[in-house]
Amino acid sequence: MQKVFGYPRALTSKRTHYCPGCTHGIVHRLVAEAIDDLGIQEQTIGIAPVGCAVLAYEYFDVDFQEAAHGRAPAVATGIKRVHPDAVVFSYQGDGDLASIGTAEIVHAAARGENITVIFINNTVYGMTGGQMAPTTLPGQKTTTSPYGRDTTKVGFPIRVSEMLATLDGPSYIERVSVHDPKHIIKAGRAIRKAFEMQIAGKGFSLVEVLSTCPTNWGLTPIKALERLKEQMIPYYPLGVFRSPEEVAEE
Amino acid sequence: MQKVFGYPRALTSKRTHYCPGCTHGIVHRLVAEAIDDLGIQEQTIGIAPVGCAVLAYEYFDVDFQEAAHGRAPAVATGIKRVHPDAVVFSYQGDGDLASIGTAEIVHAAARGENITVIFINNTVYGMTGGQMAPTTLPGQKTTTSPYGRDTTKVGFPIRVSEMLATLDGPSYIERVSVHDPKHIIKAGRAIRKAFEMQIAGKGFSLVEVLSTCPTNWGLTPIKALERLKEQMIPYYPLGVFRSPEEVAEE
Amino acid sequence: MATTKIDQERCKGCEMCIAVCPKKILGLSDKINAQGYHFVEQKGPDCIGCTFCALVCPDVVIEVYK
Amino acid sequence: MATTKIDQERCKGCEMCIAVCPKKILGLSDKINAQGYHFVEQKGPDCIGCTFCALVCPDVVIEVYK
Amino acid sequence: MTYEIICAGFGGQGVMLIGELLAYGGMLEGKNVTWFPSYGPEMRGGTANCSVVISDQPVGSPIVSEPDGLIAMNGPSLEKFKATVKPGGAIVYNASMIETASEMPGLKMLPVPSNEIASELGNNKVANMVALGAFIGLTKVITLSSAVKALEHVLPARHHKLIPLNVAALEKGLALVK
Amino acid sequence: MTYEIICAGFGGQGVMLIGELLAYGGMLEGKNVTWFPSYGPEMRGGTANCSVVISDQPVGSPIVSEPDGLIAMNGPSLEKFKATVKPGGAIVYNASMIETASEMPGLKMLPVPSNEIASELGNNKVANMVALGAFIGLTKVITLSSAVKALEHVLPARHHKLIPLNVAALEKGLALVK
Amino acid sequence: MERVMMKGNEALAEGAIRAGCRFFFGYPITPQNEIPEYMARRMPEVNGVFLQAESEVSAINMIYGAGGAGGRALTSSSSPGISLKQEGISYLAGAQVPCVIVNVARGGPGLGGLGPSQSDYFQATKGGGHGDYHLIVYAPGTAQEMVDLIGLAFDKAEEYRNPVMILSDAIMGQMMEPVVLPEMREVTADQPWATTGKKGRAKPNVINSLGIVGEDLERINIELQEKYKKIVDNEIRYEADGIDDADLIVVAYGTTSRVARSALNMLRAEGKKVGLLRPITLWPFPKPILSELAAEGKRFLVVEMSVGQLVEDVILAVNDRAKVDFFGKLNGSVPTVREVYNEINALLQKGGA
Amino acid sequence: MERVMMKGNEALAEGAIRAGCRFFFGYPITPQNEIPEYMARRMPEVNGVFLQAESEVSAINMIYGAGGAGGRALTSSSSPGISLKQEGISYLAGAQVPCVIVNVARGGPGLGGLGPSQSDYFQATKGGGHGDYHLIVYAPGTAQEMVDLIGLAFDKAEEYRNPVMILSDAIMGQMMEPVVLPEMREVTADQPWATTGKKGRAKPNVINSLGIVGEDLERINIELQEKYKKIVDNEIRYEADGIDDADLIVVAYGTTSRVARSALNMLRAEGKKVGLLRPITLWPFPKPILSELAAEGKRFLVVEMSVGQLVEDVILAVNDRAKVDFFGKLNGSVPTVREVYNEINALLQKGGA
Ligand SMILES: Cc1ncc(C[n+]2csc(CCOP(=O)(O)OP(=O)(O)O)c2C)c(N)n1
Ligand SMILES: Cc1ncc(C[n+]2csc(CCOP(=O)(O)OP(=O)(O)O)c2C)c(N)n1
Ligand code: SF4
Ligand code: SF4
Ligand code: SF4
Ligand code: SF4
Ligand code: SF4
Ligand code: SF4
Ligand SMILES: [Mg+2]
Ligand SMILES: [Mg+2]
Repeated sequence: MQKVFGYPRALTSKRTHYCPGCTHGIVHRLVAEAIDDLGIQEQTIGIAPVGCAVLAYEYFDVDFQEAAHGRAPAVATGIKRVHPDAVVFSYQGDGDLASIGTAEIVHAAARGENITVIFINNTVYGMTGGQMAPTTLPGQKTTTSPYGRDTTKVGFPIRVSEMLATLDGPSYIERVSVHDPKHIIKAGRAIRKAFEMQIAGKGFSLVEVLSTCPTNWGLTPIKALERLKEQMIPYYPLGVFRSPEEVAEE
Repeated sequence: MQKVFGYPRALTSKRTHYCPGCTHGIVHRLVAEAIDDLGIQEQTIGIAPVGCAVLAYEYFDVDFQEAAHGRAPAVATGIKRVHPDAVVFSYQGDGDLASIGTAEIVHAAARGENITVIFINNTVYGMTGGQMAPTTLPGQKTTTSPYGRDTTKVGFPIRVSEMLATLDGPSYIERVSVHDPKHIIKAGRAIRKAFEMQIAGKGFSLVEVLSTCPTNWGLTPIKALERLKEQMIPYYPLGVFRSPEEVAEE
Repeated sequence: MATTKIDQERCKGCEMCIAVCPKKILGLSDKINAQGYHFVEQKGPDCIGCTFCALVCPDVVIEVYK
Repeated sequence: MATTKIDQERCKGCEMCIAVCPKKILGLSDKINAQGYHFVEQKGPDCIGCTFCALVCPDVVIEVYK
Repeated sequence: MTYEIICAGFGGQGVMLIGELLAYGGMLEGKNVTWFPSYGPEMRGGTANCSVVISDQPVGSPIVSEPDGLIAMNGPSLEKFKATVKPGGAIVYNASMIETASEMPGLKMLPVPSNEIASELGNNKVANMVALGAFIGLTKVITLSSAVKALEHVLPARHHKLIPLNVAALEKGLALVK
Repeated sequence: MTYEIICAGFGGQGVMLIGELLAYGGMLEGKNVTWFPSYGPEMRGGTANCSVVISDQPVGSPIVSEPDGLIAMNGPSLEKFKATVKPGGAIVYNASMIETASEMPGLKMLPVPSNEIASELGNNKVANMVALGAFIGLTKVITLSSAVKALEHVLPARHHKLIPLNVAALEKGLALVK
Repeated sequence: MERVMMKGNEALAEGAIRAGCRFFFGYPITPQNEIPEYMARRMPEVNGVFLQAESEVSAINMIYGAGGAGGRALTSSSSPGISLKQEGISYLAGAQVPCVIVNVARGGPGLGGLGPSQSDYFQATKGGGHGDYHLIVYAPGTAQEMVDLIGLAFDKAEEYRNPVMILSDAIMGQMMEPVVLPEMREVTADQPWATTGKKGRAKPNVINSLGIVGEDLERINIELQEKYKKIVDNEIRYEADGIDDADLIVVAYGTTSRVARSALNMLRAEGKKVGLLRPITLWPFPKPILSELAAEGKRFLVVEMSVGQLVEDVILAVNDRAKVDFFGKLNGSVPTVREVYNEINALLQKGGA
Repeated sequence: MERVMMKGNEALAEGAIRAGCRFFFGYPITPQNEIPEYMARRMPEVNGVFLQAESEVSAINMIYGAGGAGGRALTSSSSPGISLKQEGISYLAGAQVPCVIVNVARGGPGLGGLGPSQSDYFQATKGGGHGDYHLIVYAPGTAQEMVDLIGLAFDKAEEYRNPVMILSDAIMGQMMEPVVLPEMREVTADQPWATTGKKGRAKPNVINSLGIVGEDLERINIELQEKYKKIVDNEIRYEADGIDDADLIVVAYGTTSRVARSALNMLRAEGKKVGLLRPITLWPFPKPILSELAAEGKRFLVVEMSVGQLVEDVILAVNDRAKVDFFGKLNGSVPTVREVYNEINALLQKGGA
C-alpha cells in the first residue's frame, strides 16, 4: 500500500492551539503542501498575524516573523526587499487584514509587492473572543454586535478580493472556501498558484479563504461548515478576481 | 446691472496661503457655494486635513476641526455621531486620504457614514514639497521619485473612486475636474449633490476633484491645467461611480 | 483496499472527518486522549482511500494508504 | 453690457482668468499689489458676462455684473 | 477574618461559576469579596482557576497564592495547588476524576464523587455544585442559603429554570459533610 | 574671530544662495562655518532669511540673533533686522527696492542699487550677487576668489554656464566699495 | 445602597454611562474587551453610540471628533493599542479636547502577554506622544474606584478641557468586586468652544493644535502650561493608610497597592510600623505629601510591576531626603503577597536609612 | 580630507549609506524631508532600496521586516510621525530587531509647528511605547556628528540587537556645516538569528515579541534587562568642555548645546568659570559623570527647548548633592545666545548652591 495522504514536511510536529474543527488548521496544511510541492521550504519566510494564527511560527517549519496587528504586509515588504529571492508570505485574519491593516494590504497590493497573502475570512475576531469583523455578515450576532450587525449603523461587510481587484498592482486574487473536500482541493490549488506567481516575479498575490470559527459562531464544527457554505458564499462569491491569464470564473 | 458672480458667504474674507493658480482655491469656492445654496452654513462642520488645505478652517466661515494627517474621516465620524443633524464634511488631499488615511476612508465608506468627503487629487504631496503620492502618475517625477515613478518598484496609482465604489456603503461617488469653466460648473454640481445626499440621510458621499499643484509640478498655472486635462483625466476617468439613481456616465 | 492511519493524540474529536466519509466508517472512540478529547477511529474495513477525511481534518491527524 | 469687478489685493497674478476669457480683455497690470503680485485688470469694454474668469479664479478675485 | 479560596479544574467544569457563587454569597452576607479568573494559554479548553477572597476588612490582593480553601475538580489542579494551601486549610476534590490523593498533614481533605452524584441527579453539569456544597459544609465560609441566593444573581435569567437542580446538587454536596 | 551674518529678503531674491556662498567660501578658507535657513509661514513666496557664521573656533549657535553683518534685499528685511546688528557692524541693503534708509549710528551702511546693476548686466536675477560682492568688499569676511570658487560648488552643474555672469555681478558689487 | 458584583472593566463601563458618557469608540484587545462588549449591549439602551472603529488610531481620532463636538466620549484599549494612539493623544492634549482614555495595561514590550503590567506608567505620565503635554492620570485601586473615578474623569476632562487617562491593568479589569453604582446623571454641560455648527454664533469654533504662524505655538504652550499648573495645584489625589506612625511606607498604585496592602496587614498584625501611600492621581503626582513624609524621616519602598518607573517620580519627590527602595517584577509575572512581605521585612531588618 | 557643506539631514543620509545602510523606508514630514529625498536619489546609485511607505506606521513595520531579515534598515520622521511609530518601536525592542530610527523633532503637541523642539526627550528615553524597553538614543551636536553617529548607530544596533534612535531637531537637520565623509563601508555582519529562509539550518529563525505561554514573557524581559545593563555599562558618551575648573556647568544636548556654547564662550572671555556637559547618548544617560561632578560641588544649569525633560534625568543623577537649575523655552520659540548668557550670569551672581 502506498501513502496517498500524509503529513506535510513544512509543518512542525507541534499540536496546534486551535479549537476543535477550526479550519485555520486546514489552511495551514494547504500552505505547507504548497511549500512542499514547490520545494521552497528552505527559502520561505512567513509572517504571522495577531489573531488566532499568532502562533503560526510554531507550526510552520520555515523562518518566520511575528508582525504587529494588521502590519504583516508591511513586514513582508521589508523582508522581501532585503531578500528578493526568498518566498515571502503573510497569513492574516479578517480583523488583521481588513480592519486595522486596511492601509497596509491596499498599498502592498497597489505596489504589486511580490509577496503572497493568505487571507482567512471567518467573519469574526476569533482570538479576542468573537467581536465583529469588517466581514461580519449583516445581522450576524457577535460580542460587539450583540443585537446582530445593523448595517444602518455600522455599515456593510467589505469584500476584500473585489476591492483589491480594482488596483493595477495585483497579479492574482482568488476567493476559495474550505467547507468540503472538493473546495479544499481547489483552495490548495489556488494557494499553490499564488506562490507560483511570486516565484515567477509577477507581483502581489492573495488568496481569500472563507473559513470557520465554530467557537465564536456558537456552532459545532460541522454546522459551521454548513453556515460557511450557505451563508458566507452567497455574500462572498468564490472565484478568480484577478489573474494575468484568466478572467473571473465560477 | 446685476451681480451674476460674487463672493460666497460661507468663505471668510481671509486671503489664502495657496500658491498662485492652485486649484485648491477653486474647490474651496465650490464648497462654499454649495453651503450657501443649501442654506446650511449654521449647521455645517468641516474637517481640515494635514496638507496644503491645513488652514481651511481660516477660509470657511463654519465650525471646523483640524484632524491629524489622514484621520479626517474618523474625526468626521466622531462629530457626526454627536451631531447627526449637522452637515459634516472633510476636505482631504491625496496623500492624506489615499496614503496614510487609507483605512479611515475605506471604513467610513464601508460604514456608509453619513458624511461628505471632498477629495483633492493633485498627484503629489503639495504641502511637504512635492513628494510622490499614491496617485502620482507612472513616470511622474517628484522629489521622492526623482527618476520618475517606476511602477516595477513602487507600483501603480490608486484610483480611489473606483476602489471605494466596490463597497456597499457609499451612496454617491463622482470624479470631477476643475481644468476649465465647464468642468468647474460640473464639479460644483457634484459637490452640491454630495451634500444633498448627506442631508437626505443617504450615507457616505465623496467627490474626487482632479486638481493642480503648479508649484510642485514645476508648471505655470495654465500649463498645469493642461496637464490635468491631458495626462490626469486619461488615467482618472471622470464620471459617477456610485449613485442611488444613476449609473456611471461620461 | 485502502486504510487510514490515525494519530490519536493529535485528534480533537471535531467529527468533521466522520461527516465527510462516504463509507461512514469513522467514529469517535469512547476513550479520550491526553488532550482530553474523544478521538476518531476507523470503525470498519471499507475504506476506499478517497482521502476526504484527511482533506477536511484541521489537525492533520489522518494518513491514508491505498 | 457686462463688466467685472476685480479685488486687486486678492489677485495673485496666476493668469488663469486671462487664458479663459473668450473676449481676451483681461491682462496683468504693470503695478503690483501689497502681496507683491502683478494683478489682473479688465483692459477692454467687451465683457459679455460669461463668468469664465470668475469660475477659474482660485482666489475669488472677480465679481461679474451683467 | 479573611478567607481565601482557589477553585480549579478543566475549562468547562464550571469552576469559575462556583467561585463566583462563593464571592457573591460572601457579599450577600455583608462581607468584602473579590473574584479573579485565570486561564491557561490554550485558545479554548485547557485548565482554568479562580481566586476568591471573603473578608471583614477591605480585600488586599485579589490573587490568592496561599489559600485557606481549595476546590479541585481534576487531578492536575489538585497537584498544582494542594501544596499552597495554608496549614489548617481545607481541600475538597473531585473524587470522580481523582482516584487517589495522598493526605496532606494539617489539612482537612474531603473527596467528593461529584460527577457520580451529579449523574444521579440527572445532569453531569452540576458536579461543580456538588463540590461547592461539600466545600460550604466543610468550611462554613458562607451559608447554603447565601449560595442559593447568589445563584439567582449569577445565573443569567434564561438559566433560572435550572436553579432547583443546582440547589439539589448543592444540598447533596452539603449532606456529605453533615 | 567669529563673524555672524544675516541675509534676508523676499523668497525668490536668492538670499539663501548668497548665504551659502558666504559659508562655503569661509569653509574654503579653512574656517568653521554654519548656514541656517528660515522661512516665513507662507506656502511659497513671502520672506526668507538665513544665518551664516564664519569662525576660527567651533561654531556655537547656528542661529544668528546679533549679526556682525546684514545683507537686506528688501525693505521689510532691513526694518526687521537692522536694529539687531552689533555695534561696529555692517549693513548692505538693496537700494533698488529701498528708497531711503535712516543711518544707524556706529554701523557701516552701504546702499547698493543691485537690481539696476544686475539689469545692466542683462539679468535681474543676479541682483543678489551684486549685493554680496559689495558686502565682501565692505567687510572682507571672505575673499572674492573664495566666493567665486564657492559658486562652482554651490550651483548645480546645469547652471555652471551662468558662473561668468555671476562673477561679473560679484565684481560689480565689489567695485562699489573699492 | 445595593451592592452588585462586577468586573472592574464592566464597573468602569457602567460608571461611564451613569456619568453621562454616550459615545464609545474602541477596538478589541485583550484584556479590555469587557468594556466595548458591555458598551455594545448597553449604549443602545441609553440612546448612546457604540462604534467599533477600524483600529485604535481611528478610535482615538473619532474621540477627537466627538469630544471636540462636545460629546462625553470614551475609548479604551490595552498597551499596544495605547501606543498606537499616541499621536492622537498628543493632538487631543494640544487641541484641548476633553475625553477619557482607558488603558487596561498588559505585559510588554511588543506583543507581550495578556497578564497585568504597570510598565506603561512613563507613557501615561510623561507623555508617550510628542511635545510637552500632560494627561490627568487616575489609577483606580478597586472596582468601586473604577466607577467613581470614571465619573470624576469626565468631569475633570471638561473642567480643564484636557484628556484624562484611567490607567488600569489586566487584574484590575478582570477582577470582580462589589460596587455601589451611582444614579444616572443627566449631563448638560455648556461647552461654548465645541463644534456644533455655528448656530448663529458670530465666529466659528475651531478645534486645532496647529501653530505655524508667528508666535501661535508658543501661545498654545503657555496656555497649556498655565492649565497644568492649576491641575497640579488642585487635583492631586492619594490614599494614605497608617502612614503617621509608620517607619516604612510602601508606595504603590492599582494592583500592586492591593498586593502590598495584604502584605502590610500581615506585618501590622505582627506589630510592625508600616504604612501605604497609594497615588490615585499618577499625574498630577502626589509630590507634596511624599516630600513632607520624607522630611519627617520616613523611608519608602516602591512596589511595581515593572523595572521601575513610578520609583523615579518618588525619588524626584523626596529628592534624597529619604531612602527609596524598589521592588519590581518584570512583565510576565506578578508579585505575590509573600514576596512583598519578605521584601518589607528584609528592609525593616536592615534598619534605618 | 575634503570638507563638504551639507545639511544635517543630508549628512545623516549620506553617513547612513556609507555605513552600509541599504534599506530606507519612510514617509514625508517636515522638517526631515531632506532625508527621504536624498535617499530617493542616492539609494538606486548604491543598489539600495528607497521606498516611500504609505504611513509612518507602515514604515516602522517595514523596518521590522527588513531589520529582522538582517538588512541595515533606516527610517526617519518627525514628532507626530514618531508618535505613530510607538507601537512598532516597542515591537522592535521586544523582538530585538536592530535598526535605526531618526526623529528630526519639531514643536508639539499635536500638529504643532515646523520649528525645532526637544520635547520628545521623554518619549525617546523613557519609552513612548508600552512596556519596559530602551532604545539607545544618540543626540548629535554637529553635522559631522550626524555622519559619525549614524554609522555608530548601525554598529551598536547590530552589536546589541537593539533599535537605536537619533534624536535631532529642525535646526540640526536644516543647518549646513562642513563635514568630512568616511569611506564607503562594506558590511557583511553575520546575523545568525535573522530570517533569511532556513537555507539548511536545523531550526527556523523566528523574530517575535510574544510571550503568552508560561514564563516566556518574563524570560524575554530578563534577557532585555541584562542587555540594557551591558549597554549602560559600556555605551555612555558625552562631551565635556571646560568642566574641570568650572563652578557652573551647563547641561544641554543638540541645538541647545550649540546655543549654550556660544553663551559660554562669551562668559569665558569675561573670565567666568563655566563649562559644558553635552550628553551624546541620552540613553544610556551619562549619570556617573554628573554624579561625580555633583560630588565635587559643581552646580548645574540645564538648558532645553521644552518645559523640562532632560532636567529630570540630571536631578536623578545628582540626587540632591548639587543644585540643578533649569532654563527652558516652550515649543514655538528657541532660546537665544543672549538669553542663555543672561541666565547663566544671573545664576553666577546669585552665587553658590
Ligand atoms: C494593536 C492591537 N490591537 C488589537 C489587538 C488585539 N487583537 C488580537 S487578535 C485580534 C483580532 C483577530 O481577529 P482576526 O484577524 O479576524 O483573526 P482570527 O482570530 O479570527 O483568526 C485583535 C483585535 C492587538 N493585539 N494589537
Ligand atoms: C503623521 C504625519 N505624517 C506626515 C505629516 C507631514 N505631511 C503634512 S502634509 C502631507 C501631505 C500632504 O499631501 P496631500 O494630502 O496630497 O495634500 P496637498 O498638500 O497635496 O493638498 C504630509 C505627508 C504630518 N503632518 N503628520
Ligand atoms: S476562536 Fe475561532 S478562529 Fe480561533 S481557533 Fe477557535 S475556532 Fe479557530
Ligand atoms: S504647493 Fe501645490 S497644492 Fe500646495 S498650495 Fe502650492 S500649488 Fe497648491
Ligand atoms: S479515506 Fe475516504 S473512505 Fe477512507 S476513511 Fe477516509 S473518508 Fe472514509
Ligand atoms: S477531523 Fe481530524 S481532528 Fe477532527 S475528529 Fe477527525 S481526525 Fe479528529
Ligand atoms: S466675464 Fe467673460 S468676457 Fe467678461 S472678463 Fe470674464 S471671462 Fe472675459
Ligand atoms: S485668476 Fe484670479 S488670481 Fe489669477 S490672475 Fe485672474 S484674478 Fe488674479
Ligand atoms: Mg477572523
Ligand atoms: Mg496632494
